[in-house]
Amino acid sequence: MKVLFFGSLREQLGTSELNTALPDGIDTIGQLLASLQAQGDEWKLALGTGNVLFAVNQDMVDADTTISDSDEVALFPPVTGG
Amino acid sequence: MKVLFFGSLREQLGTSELNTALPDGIDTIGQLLASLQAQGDEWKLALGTGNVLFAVNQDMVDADTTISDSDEVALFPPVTGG
Amino acid sequence: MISISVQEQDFDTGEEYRQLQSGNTNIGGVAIFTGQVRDLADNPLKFMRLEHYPGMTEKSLQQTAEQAEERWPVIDIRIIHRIGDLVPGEQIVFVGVSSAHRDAAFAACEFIMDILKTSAPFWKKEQHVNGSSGWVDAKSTDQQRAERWQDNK
Amino acid sequence: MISISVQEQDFDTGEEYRQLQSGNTNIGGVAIFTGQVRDLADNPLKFMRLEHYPGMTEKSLQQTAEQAEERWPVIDIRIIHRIGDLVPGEQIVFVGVSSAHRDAAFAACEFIMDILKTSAPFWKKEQHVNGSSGWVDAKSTDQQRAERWQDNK
Repeated sequence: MKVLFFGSLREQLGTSELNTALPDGIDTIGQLLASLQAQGDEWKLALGTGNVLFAVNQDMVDADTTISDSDEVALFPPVTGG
Repeated sequence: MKVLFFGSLREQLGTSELNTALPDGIDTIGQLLASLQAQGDEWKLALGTGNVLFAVNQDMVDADTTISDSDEVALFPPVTGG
Repeated sequence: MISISVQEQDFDTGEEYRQLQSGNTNIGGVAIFTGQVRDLADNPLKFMRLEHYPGMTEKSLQQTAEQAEERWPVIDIRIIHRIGDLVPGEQIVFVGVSSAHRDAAFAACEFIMDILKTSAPFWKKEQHVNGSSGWVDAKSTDQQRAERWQDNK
Repeated sequence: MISISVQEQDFDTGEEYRQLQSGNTNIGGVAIFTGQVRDLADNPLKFMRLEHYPGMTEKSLQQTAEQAEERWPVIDIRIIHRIGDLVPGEQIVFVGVSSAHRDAAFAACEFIMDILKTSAPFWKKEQHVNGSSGWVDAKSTDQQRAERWQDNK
Protein backbone atom coordinates (compact mmCIF):
# COMPACT_ATOMS: atom_id res chain seq x y z
CA MET A 1 0.00 0.00 0.00
CA LYS A 2 0.99 3.63 -0.48
CA VAL A 3 1.31 5.77 2.66
CA LEU A 4 1.83 9.50 2.08
CA PHE A 5 3.14 12.06 4.57
CA PHE A 6 2.70 15.84 4.37
CA GLY A 7 3.77 19.04 6.10
CA SER A 8 5.80 18.79 9.28
CA LEU A 9 5.33 14.99 9.35
CA ARG A 10 6.95 14.63 5.93
CA GLU A 11 9.81 16.82 7.10
CA GLN A 12 10.33 15.06 10.44
CA LEU A 13 10.25 11.60 8.84
CA GLY A 14 12.42 12.72 5.93
CA THR A 15 10.08 10.91 3.56
CA SER A 16 6.94 11.81 1.64
CA GLU A 17 5.91 8.31 0.62
CA LEU A 18 6.17 4.76 1.92
CA ASN A 19 5.40 1.74 -0.25
CA THR A 20 4.72 -1.18 2.02
CA ALA A 21 2.51 -4.23 2.36
CA LEU A 22 -0.31 -3.83 4.87
CA PRO A 23 1.14 -5.56 7.98
CA ASP A 24 -0.65 -8.67 9.30
CA GLY A 25 -3.25 -7.94 11.95
CA ILE A 26 -3.70 -4.28 10.90
CA ASP A 27 -7.30 -3.50 10.00
CA THR A 28 -7.73 0.24 10.65
CA ILE A 29 -5.75 3.35 9.84
CA GLY A 30 -5.38 3.98 13.60
CA GLN A 31 -3.69 0.59 13.97
CA LEU A 32 -1.41 1.42 11.02
CA LEU A 33 -0.36 4.62 12.78
CA ALA A 34 0.52 2.61 15.93
CA SER A 35 2.52 0.07 13.94
CA LEU A 36 4.47 2.80 12.14
CA GLN A 37 5.43 4.31 15.50
CA ALA A 38 7.17 1.04 16.33
CA GLN A 39 9.61 1.54 13.43
CA GLY A 40 11.97 3.63 15.57
CA ASP A 41 12.38 6.67 17.84
CA GLU A 42 12.07 9.16 14.97
CA TRP A 43 8.74 7.60 13.93
CA LYS A 44 7.49 7.50 17.49
CA LEU A 45 8.32 11.18 17.97
CA ALA A 46 6.69 12.35 14.75
CA LEU A 47 3.60 10.13 14.83
CA GLY A 48 2.99 9.87 18.58
CA THR A 49 1.78 13.42 19.11
CA GLY A 50 -1.91 12.51 19.18
CA ASN A 51 -2.29 15.22 16.55
CA VAL A 52 -2.21 13.25 13.30
CA LEU A 53 -5.02 13.41 10.73
CA PHE A 54 -5.91 10.53 8.41
CA ALA A 55 -7.03 10.32 4.79
CA VAL A 56 -7.97 7.18 2.88
CA ASN A 57 -8.28 7.49 -0.89
CA GLN A 58 -8.19 11.29 -0.53
CA ASP A 59 -11.02 11.57 1.98
CA MET A 60 -10.49 12.67 5.56
CA VAL A 61 -11.44 9.76 7.87
CA ASP A 62 -11.50 8.66 11.53
CA ALA A 63 -8.89 6.43 13.18
CA ASP A 64 -11.20 3.41 13.13
CA THR A 65 -11.65 3.43 9.34
CA THR A 66 -10.67 0.05 7.88
CA ILE A 67 -8.00 0.00 5.19
CA SER A 68 -6.91 -2.50 2.56
CA ASP A 69 -3.70 -3.06 0.64
CA SER A 70 -5.00 -1.21 -2.43
CA ASP A 71 -5.82 2.03 -0.58
CA GLU A 72 -3.95 5.32 -0.83
CA VAL A 73 -3.42 6.28 2.79
CA ALA A 74 -2.14 9.64 4.04
CA LEU A 75 -1.02 10.90 7.44
CA PHE A 76 -0.60 14.60 8.11
CA PRO A 77 -0.74 17.31 10.77
CA PRO A 78 -3.79 19.60 11.14
CA VAL A 79 -4.25 21.65 7.97
CA THR A 80 -3.48 25.39 7.75
CA GLY A 81 -4.62 26.71 4.37
CA GLY A 82 -6.52 29.86 3.56
CA MET B 1 -38.33 75.69 8.34
CA LYS B 2 -37.42 73.39 5.46
CA VAL B 3 -39.38 70.12 5.16
CA LEU B 4 -38.09 67.63 2.56
CA PHE B 5 -39.98 64.67 1.05
CA PHE B 6 -38.43 61.67 -0.69
CA GLY B 7 -39.39 58.55 -2.61
CA SER B 8 -43.05 57.65 -2.91
CA LEU B 9 -43.98 60.48 -0.49
CA ARG B 10 -42.39 63.07 -2.75
CA GLU B 11 -44.24 61.59 -5.71
CA GLN B 12 -47.63 61.37 -3.96
CA LEU B 13 -47.39 64.92 -2.62
CA GLY B 14 -46.05 66.26 -5.90
CA THR B 15 -43.47 68.27 -3.98
CA SER B 16 -39.94 67.63 -2.75
CA GLU B 17 -39.63 70.60 -0.43
CA LEU B 18 -41.86 72.77 1.71
CA ASN B 19 -40.66 76.08 3.18
CA THR B 20 -42.90 76.96 6.07
CA ALA B 21 -42.83 78.51 9.51
CA LEU B 22 -43.03 75.98 12.35
CA PRO B 23 -46.77 76.12 13.26
CA ASP B 24 -47.72 77.34 16.75
CA GLY B 25 -48.05 74.54 19.30
CA ILE B 26 -45.89 72.09 17.30
CA ASP B 27 -42.91 70.87 19.33
CA THR B 28 -42.05 67.45 17.89
CA ILE B 29 -41.63 66.02 14.40
CA GLY B 30 -44.51 63.63 15.12
CA GLN B 31 -46.76 66.62 15.77
CA LEU B 32 -45.55 68.24 12.54
CA LEU B 33 -46.53 65.08 10.64
CA ALA B 34 -50.03 65.24 12.15
CA SER B 35 -50.42 68.94 11.29
CA LEU B 36 -49.33 68.33 7.69
CA GLN B 37 -51.99 65.64 7.32
CA ALA B 38 -54.58 68.31 8.05
CA GLN B 39 -53.57 70.21 4.88
CA GLY B 40 -55.91 68.14 2.71
CA ASP B 41 -56.97 64.69 1.57
CA GLU B 42 -53.86 64.15 -0.53
CA TRP B 43 -51.64 64.91 2.46
CA LYS B 44 -53.69 62.71 4.76
CA LEU B 45 -53.44 59.79 2.31
CA ALA B 46 -49.68 60.09 1.79
CA LEU B 47 -48.67 60.85 5.38
CA GLY B 48 -51.29 58.88 7.31
CA THR B 49 -49.92 55.41 6.52
CA GLY B 50 -48.17 54.96 9.85
CA ASN B 51 -45.12 54.11 7.78
CA VAL B 52 -43.28 57.44 7.61
CA LEU B 53 -39.67 57.83 8.77
CA PHE B 54 -38.26 61.08 10.18
CA ALA B 55 -34.92 62.84 9.87
CA VAL B 56 -33.87 66.06 11.58
CA ASN B 57 -30.72 67.73 10.32
CA GLN B 58 -29.91 64.57 8.34
CA ASP B 59 -30.13 62.14 11.26
CA MET B 60 -32.85 59.51 11.52
CA VAL B 61 -34.96 60.30 14.63
CA ASP B 62 -38.06 59.18 16.55
CA ALA B 63 -41.49 60.85 16.34
CA ASP B 64 -41.05 62.56 19.71
CA THR B 65 -37.88 64.45 18.70
CA THR B 66 -38.32 68.17 19.25
CA ILE B 67 -37.79 70.47 16.28
CA SER B 68 -37.13 74.16 15.86
CA ASP B 69 -37.64 76.62 13.01
CA SER B 70 -34.00 76.41 11.94
CA ASP B 71 -33.98 72.62 11.49
CA GLU B 72 -33.85 70.73 8.20
CA VAL B 73 -36.65 68.21 8.57
CA ALA B 74 -37.32 65.28 6.22
CA LEU B 75 -40.18 62.79 5.90
CA PHE B 76 -39.81 59.64 3.82
CA PRO B 77 -40.95 56.02 3.42
CA PRO B 78 -38.80 53.08 4.67
CA VAL B 79 -35.49 53.02 2.79
CA THR B 80 -34.64 50.43 0.12
CA GLY B 81 -31.02 50.87 -0.90
CA GLY B 82 -28.33 48.25 -1.41
CA MET C 1 -9.38 54.64 6.47
CA ILE C 2 -12.98 55.11 5.39
CA SER C 3 -13.94 56.00 1.83
CA ILE C 4 -17.58 56.75 0.94
CA SER C 5 -18.97 57.59 -2.48
CA VAL C 6 -22.52 58.09 -3.75
CA GLN C 7 -22.32 58.43 -7.51
CA GLU C 8 -24.14 57.98 -10.81
CA GLN C 9 -21.22 56.44 -12.67
CA ASP C 10 -20.31 52.75 -12.55
CA PHE C 11 -17.34 51.51 -10.51
CA ASP C 12 -14.57 48.99 -11.20
CA THR C 13 -14.70 46.33 -8.49
CA GLY C 14 -11.21 45.05 -9.37
CA GLU C 15 -9.79 48.55 -8.93
CA GLU C 16 -11.68 49.06 -5.65
CA TYR C 17 -10.23 45.76 -4.43
CA ARG C 18 -6.71 46.93 -5.34
CA GLN C 19 -7.27 50.11 -3.33
CA LEU C 20 -8.18 47.95 -0.33
CA GLN C 21 -5.60 45.23 -0.69
CA SER C 22 -2.35 46.51 -2.08
CA GLY C 23 0.74 47.64 -0.31
CA ASN C 24 -0.28 46.87 3.26
CA THR C 25 1.29 43.69 4.63
CA ASN C 26 -0.74 43.94 7.84
CA ILE C 27 -3.82 42.86 5.87
CA GLY C 28 -4.75 39.20 6.20
CA GLY C 29 -8.06 39.28 4.40
CA VAL C 30 -10.49 41.37 2.38
CA ALA C 31 -14.25 40.78 2.34
CA ILE C 32 -16.30 42.32 -0.46
CA PHE C 33 -19.96 42.43 -1.28
CA THR C 34 -21.41 43.85 -4.47
CA GLY C 35 -25.10 44.12 -5.27
CA GLN C 36 -26.51 44.36 -8.74
CA VAL C 37 -29.90 44.99 -10.34
CA ARG C 38 -31.70 41.67 -10.60
CA ASP C 39 -34.29 41.13 -13.29
CA LEU C 40 -37.79 39.98 -12.35
CA ALA C 41 -39.00 36.74 -13.91
CA ASP C 42 -42.71 37.60 -13.68
CA ASN C 43 -42.46 41.25 -14.74
CA PRO C 44 -39.28 42.07 -16.68
CA LEU C 45 -37.50 45.22 -15.61
CA LYS C 46 -36.61 48.05 -17.99
CA PHE C 47 -34.60 49.92 -15.38
CA MET C 48 -34.43 50.73 -11.68
CA ARG C 49 -34.36 54.39 -10.57
CA LEU C 50 -32.37 55.02 -7.41
CA GLU C 51 -33.13 58.19 -5.47
CA HIS C 52 -31.24 59.43 -2.40
CA TYR C 53 -31.15 62.27 0.14
CA PRO C 54 -28.01 64.26 -0.79
CA GLY C 55 -25.94 64.93 2.31
CA MET C 56 -27.80 62.63 4.65
CA THR C 57 -27.02 59.53 2.58
CA GLU C 58 -23.27 60.13 2.71
CA LYS C 59 -23.51 60.97 6.43
CA SER C 60 -25.46 57.77 7.14
CA LEU C 61 -22.93 55.60 5.28
CA GLN C 62 -20.04 57.31 7.07
CA GLN C 63 -21.66 56.66 10.47
CA THR C 64 -22.26 53.00 9.61
CA ALA C 65 -18.62 52.59 8.56
CA GLU C 66 -17.49 54.26 11.81
CA GLN C 67 -19.68 51.89 13.84
CA ALA C 68 -18.03 48.96 12.03
CA GLU C 69 -14.58 50.40 12.87
CA GLU C 70 -15.55 50.59 16.54
CA ARG C 71 -16.82 47.01 16.68
CA TRP C 72 -14.12 45.19 14.67
CA PRO C 73 -10.38 45.67 14.11
CA VAL C 74 -10.67 46.69 10.47
CA ILE C 75 -8.00 48.44 8.40
CA ASP C 76 -9.87 50.07 5.48
CA ILE C 77 -13.53 50.36 4.52
CA ARG C 78 -14.77 51.40 1.08
CA ILE C 79 -18.44 51.96 0.29
CA ILE C 80 -19.79 52.99 -3.12
CA HIS C 81 -23.52 53.30 -3.83
CA ARG C 82 -24.91 54.31 -7.18
CA ILE C 83 -27.93 56.50 -7.87
CA GLY C 84 -29.89 57.22 -11.05
CA ASP C 85 -31.24 54.79 -13.64
CA LEU C 86 -29.71 51.30 -13.65
CA VAL C 87 -30.60 48.41 -15.97
CA PRO C 88 -30.64 44.71 -14.94
CA GLY C 89 -27.10 43.38 -14.45
CA GLU C 90 -25.64 46.76 -13.48
CA GLN C 91 -23.76 47.12 -10.21
CA ILE C 92 -25.56 49.07 -7.46
CA VAL C 93 -23.37 48.84 -4.37
CA PHE C 94 -19.81 47.94 -3.32
CA VAL C 95 -18.80 47.32 0.29
CA GLY C 96 -15.21 46.24 0.91
CA VAL C 97 -13.39 45.75 4.22
CA SER C 98 -9.76 44.85 4.83
CA SER C 99 -8.53 43.51 8.16
CA ALA C 100 -5.74 41.49 9.73
CA HIS C 101 -8.28 38.70 10.30
CA ARG C 102 -11.02 37.21 8.17
CA ASP C 103 -13.68 37.08 10.90
CA ALA C 104 -13.50 40.87 11.35
CA ALA C 105 -13.53 41.48 7.58
CA PHE C 106 -16.58 39.24 7.05
CA ALA C 107 -18.52 40.58 10.05
CA ALA C 108 -17.87 44.26 9.26
CA CYS C 109 -18.79 43.81 5.58
CA GLU C 110 -22.06 42.03 6.38
CA PHE C 111 -22.87 44.51 9.17
CA ILE C 112 -22.42 47.47 6.82
CA MET C 113 -24.70 45.90 4.19
CA ASP C 114 -27.39 45.08 6.77
CA ILE C 115 -27.36 48.55 8.36
CA LEU C 116 -27.17 50.28 4.94
CA LYS C 117 -30.30 48.39 3.82
CA THR C 118 -32.39 49.73 6.70
CA SER C 119 -30.75 53.12 7.52
CA ALA C 120 -29.22 54.71 4.43
CA PRO C 121 -31.76 56.98 2.69
CA PHE C 122 -32.12 55.40 -0.74
CA TRP C 123 -35.38 54.60 -2.52
CA LYS C 124 -35.90 52.40 -5.56
CA LYS C 125 -38.55 52.67 -8.23
CA GLU C 126 -38.93 49.91 -10.80
CA GLN C 127 -39.83 50.69 -14.39
CA HIS C 128 -41.07 47.55 -16.11
CA VAL C 129 -40.82 46.59 -19.77
CA ASN C 130 -44.63 46.48 -19.96
CA GLY C 131 -44.86 50.18 -19.04
CA SER C 132 -45.91 49.74 -15.41
CA SER C 133 -43.84 51.11 -12.55
CA GLY C 134 -43.77 50.94 -8.78
CA TRP C 135 -41.77 51.84 -5.71
CA VAL C 136 -39.91 48.96 -4.07
CA ASP C 137 -41.21 48.14 -0.59
CA ALA C 138 -38.82 47.74 2.33
CA LYS C 139 -38.45 44.08 3.37
CA SER C 140 -39.17 42.85 6.88
CA THR C 141 -36.31 40.33 6.44
CA ASP C 142 -33.90 43.25 5.99
CA GLN C 143 -35.18 44.73 9.25
CA GLN C 144 -34.62 41.40 11.00
CA ARG C 145 -31.10 41.10 9.60
CA ALA C 146 -30.26 44.60 10.86
CA GLU C 147 -31.68 43.88 14.30
CA ARG C 148 -29.53 40.80 14.89
CA TRP C 149 -26.47 43.08 15.21
CA GLN C 150 -28.04 44.57 18.35
CA ASP C 151 -27.86 41.14 20.06
CA ASN C 152 -24.55 39.95 18.59
CA LYS C 153 -22.52 42.68 20.30
CA MET D 1 -21.41 26.28 -11.58
CA ILE D 2 -18.40 25.42 -9.45
CA SER D 3 -14.85 26.35 -10.46
CA ILE D 4 -11.88 25.12 -8.40
CA SER D 5 -8.20 25.88 -9.00
CA VAL D 6 -5.06 25.11 -7.00
CA GLN D 7 -2.21 26.93 -8.66
CA GLU D 8 1.23 28.52 -8.22
CA GLN D 9 0.52 31.61 -10.29
CA ASP D 10 -1.21 34.71 -8.97
CA PHE D 11 -4.84 35.49 -9.83
CA ASP D 12 -6.64 38.68 -10.84
CA THR D 13 -9.45 39.28 -8.35
CA GLY D 14 -11.15 41.81 -10.63
CA GLU D 15 -11.22 39.26 -13.46
CA GLU D 16 -12.51 36.51 -11.12
CA TYR D 17 -15.26 38.88 -10.03
CA ARG D 18 -16.22 39.54 -13.65
CA GLN D 19 -16.46 35.79 -14.24
CA LEU D 20 -18.90 35.58 -11.30
CA GLN D 21 -20.91 38.70 -11.94
CA SER D 22 -21.32 39.45 -15.59
CA GLY D 23 -24.11 38.56 -17.95
CA ASN D 24 -26.48 36.92 -15.48
CA THR D 25 -29.38 39.14 -14.50
CA ASN D 26 -30.62 36.60 -11.93
CA ILE D 27 -27.69 37.58 -9.70
CA GLY D 28 -28.52 39.99 -6.90
CA GLY D 29 -25.23 39.89 -5.04
CA VAL D 30 -21.67 38.60 -5.03
CA ALA D 31 -19.69 37.94 -1.85
CA ILE D 32 -15.92 37.62 -2.10
CA PHE D 33 -13.17 36.85 0.34
CA THR D 34 -9.47 37.03 -0.45
CA GLY D 35 -6.69 36.12 1.94
CA GLN D 36 -3.16 37.37 1.66
CA VAL D 37 0.18 36.72 3.35
CA ARG D 38 0.38 38.92 6.41
CA ASP D 39 3.76 40.00 7.74
CA LEU D 40 4.68 39.33 11.36
CA ALA D 41 5.54 42.36 13.48
CA ASP D 42 7.75 40.44 15.93
CA ASN D 43 9.55 38.21 13.42
CA PRO D 44 9.45 39.58 9.85
CA LEU D 45 8.60 37.07 7.16
CA LYS D 46 10.78 36.40 4.12
CA PHE D 47 8.19 34.13 2.50
CA MET D 48 5.53 31.55 3.24
CA ARG D 49 5.77 28.11 1.63
CA LEU D 50 2.39 26.51 0.88
CA GLU D 51 2.31 22.73 0.46
CA HIS D 52 -0.73 20.68 -0.57
CA TYR D 53 -1.87 17.12 -1.26
CA PRO D 54 -2.35 17.00 -5.05
CA GLY D 55 -5.69 15.45 -5.91
CA MET D 56 -7.11 15.42 -2.42
CA THR D 57 -6.92 19.22 -2.09
CA GLU D 58 -8.97 19.80 -5.25
CA LYS D 59 -11.41 17.06 -4.19
CA SER D 60 -11.83 18.60 -0.73
CA LEU D 61 -12.50 22.08 -2.16
CA GLN D 62 -14.99 20.65 -4.66
CA GLN D 63 -16.86 18.84 -1.86
CA THR D 64 -16.97 21.99 0.27
CA ALA D 65 -18.37 23.98 -2.67
CA GLU D 66 -20.99 21.27 -3.28
CA GLN D 67 -22.02 21.37 0.38
CA ALA D 68 -22.46 25.14 0.06
CA GLU D 69 -24.62 24.61 -3.06
CA GLU D 70 -26.83 22.19 -1.12
CA ARG D 71 -27.28 24.54 1.82
CA TRP D 72 -27.86 27.85 0.04
CA PRO D 73 -29.40 28.94 -3.27
CA VAL D 74 -26.14 30.01 -4.89
CA ILE D 75 -25.55 30.55 -8.61
CA ASP D 76 -21.76 30.28 -9.09
CA ILE D 77 -18.85 29.45 -6.78
CA ARG D 78 -15.20 30.12 -7.63
CA ILE D 79 -12.34 28.99 -5.40
CA ILE D 80 -8.66 29.61 -6.11
CA HIS D 81 -5.91 28.61 -3.69
CA ARG D 82 -2.23 29.20 -4.37
CA ILE D 83 0.69 26.94 -3.48
CA GLY D 84 4.45 27.48 -3.49
CA ASP D 85 6.43 30.37 -2.06
CA LEU D 86 4.51 33.60 -1.37
CA VAL D 87 5.93 36.85 0.04
CA PRO D 88 4.03 39.19 2.41
CA GLY D 89 1.26 41.04 0.61
CA GLU D 90 0.71 38.30 -1.98
CA GLN D 91 -2.75 36.82 -2.45
CA ILE D 92 -3.25 33.26 -1.15
CA VAL D 93 -6.91 32.45 -1.61
CA PHE D 94 -10.00 33.67 -3.46
CA VAL D 95 -13.54 32.53 -2.63
CA GLY D 96 -16.39 34.13 -4.56
CA VAL D 97 -20.10 33.28 -4.52
CA SER D 98 -22.91 34.77 -6.59
CA SER D 99 -26.56 34.39 -5.64
CA ALA D 100 -29.95 35.99 -6.13
CA HIS D 101 -29.80 37.09 -2.48
CA ARG D 102 -27.07 38.59 -0.32
CA ASP D 103 -27.69 36.39 2.74
CA ALA D 104 -26.98 33.24 0.71
CA ALA D 105 -23.90 34.78 -0.92
CA PHE D 106 -22.44 35.89 2.42
CA ALA D 107 -23.22 32.64 4.25
CA ALA D 108 -21.87 30.38 1.50
CA CYS D 109 -18.67 32.44 1.14
CA GLU D 110 -17.96 32.40 4.88
CA PHE D 111 -18.89 28.70 5.16
CA ILE D 112 -16.44 27.79 2.37
CA MET D 113 -13.61 29.75 4.03
CA ASP D 114 -14.29 28.18 7.44
CA ILE D 115 -14.48 24.61 6.12
CA LEU D 116 -11.46 25.16 3.84
CA LYS D 117 -9.39 26.31 6.83
CA THR D 118 -10.00 23.05 8.75
CA SER D 119 -10.53 20.47 5.97
CA ALA D 120 -8.55 21.33 2.84
CA PRO D 121 -5.09 19.72 2.96
CA PHE D 122 -2.74 22.70 2.87
CA TRP D 123 0.21 23.31 5.17
CA LYS D 124 2.18 26.51 5.65
CA LYS D 125 5.81 26.93 6.59
CA GLU D 126 7.15 30.36 7.45
CA GLN D 127 10.65 31.41 6.45
CA HIS D 128 11.71 34.43 8.47
CA VAL D 129 14.07 37.22 7.51
CA ASN D 130 16.35 36.25 10.42
CA GLY D 131 16.89 32.79 8.93
CA SER D 132 14.58 30.86 11.26
CA SER D 133 11.64 28.88 9.97
CA GLY D 134 8.66 27.01 11.31
CA TRP D 135 5.44 25.27 10.40
CA VAL D 136 2.27 27.22 11.11
CA ASP D 137 0.09 25.60 13.77
CA ALA D 138 -3.61 25.06 13.18
CA LYS D 139 -5.73 27.48 15.24
CA SER D 140 -8.40 26.34 17.68
CA THR D 141 -10.45 29.43 16.70
CA ASP D 142 -10.58 28.09 13.13
CA GLN D 143 -11.87 24.78 14.48
CA GLN D 144 -14.56 26.63 16.46
CA ARG D 145 -15.57 28.69 13.42
CA ALA D 146 -15.96 25.53 11.35
CA GLU D 147 -18.01 23.80 14.05
CA ARG D 148 -20.59 26.57 14.26
CA TRP D 149 -21.88 25.51 10.81
CA GLN D 150 -22.95 22.18 12.34
CA ASP D 151 -25.38 24.02 14.63
CA ASN D 152 -26.50 26.76 12.20
CA LYS D 153 -28.16 24.31 9.82
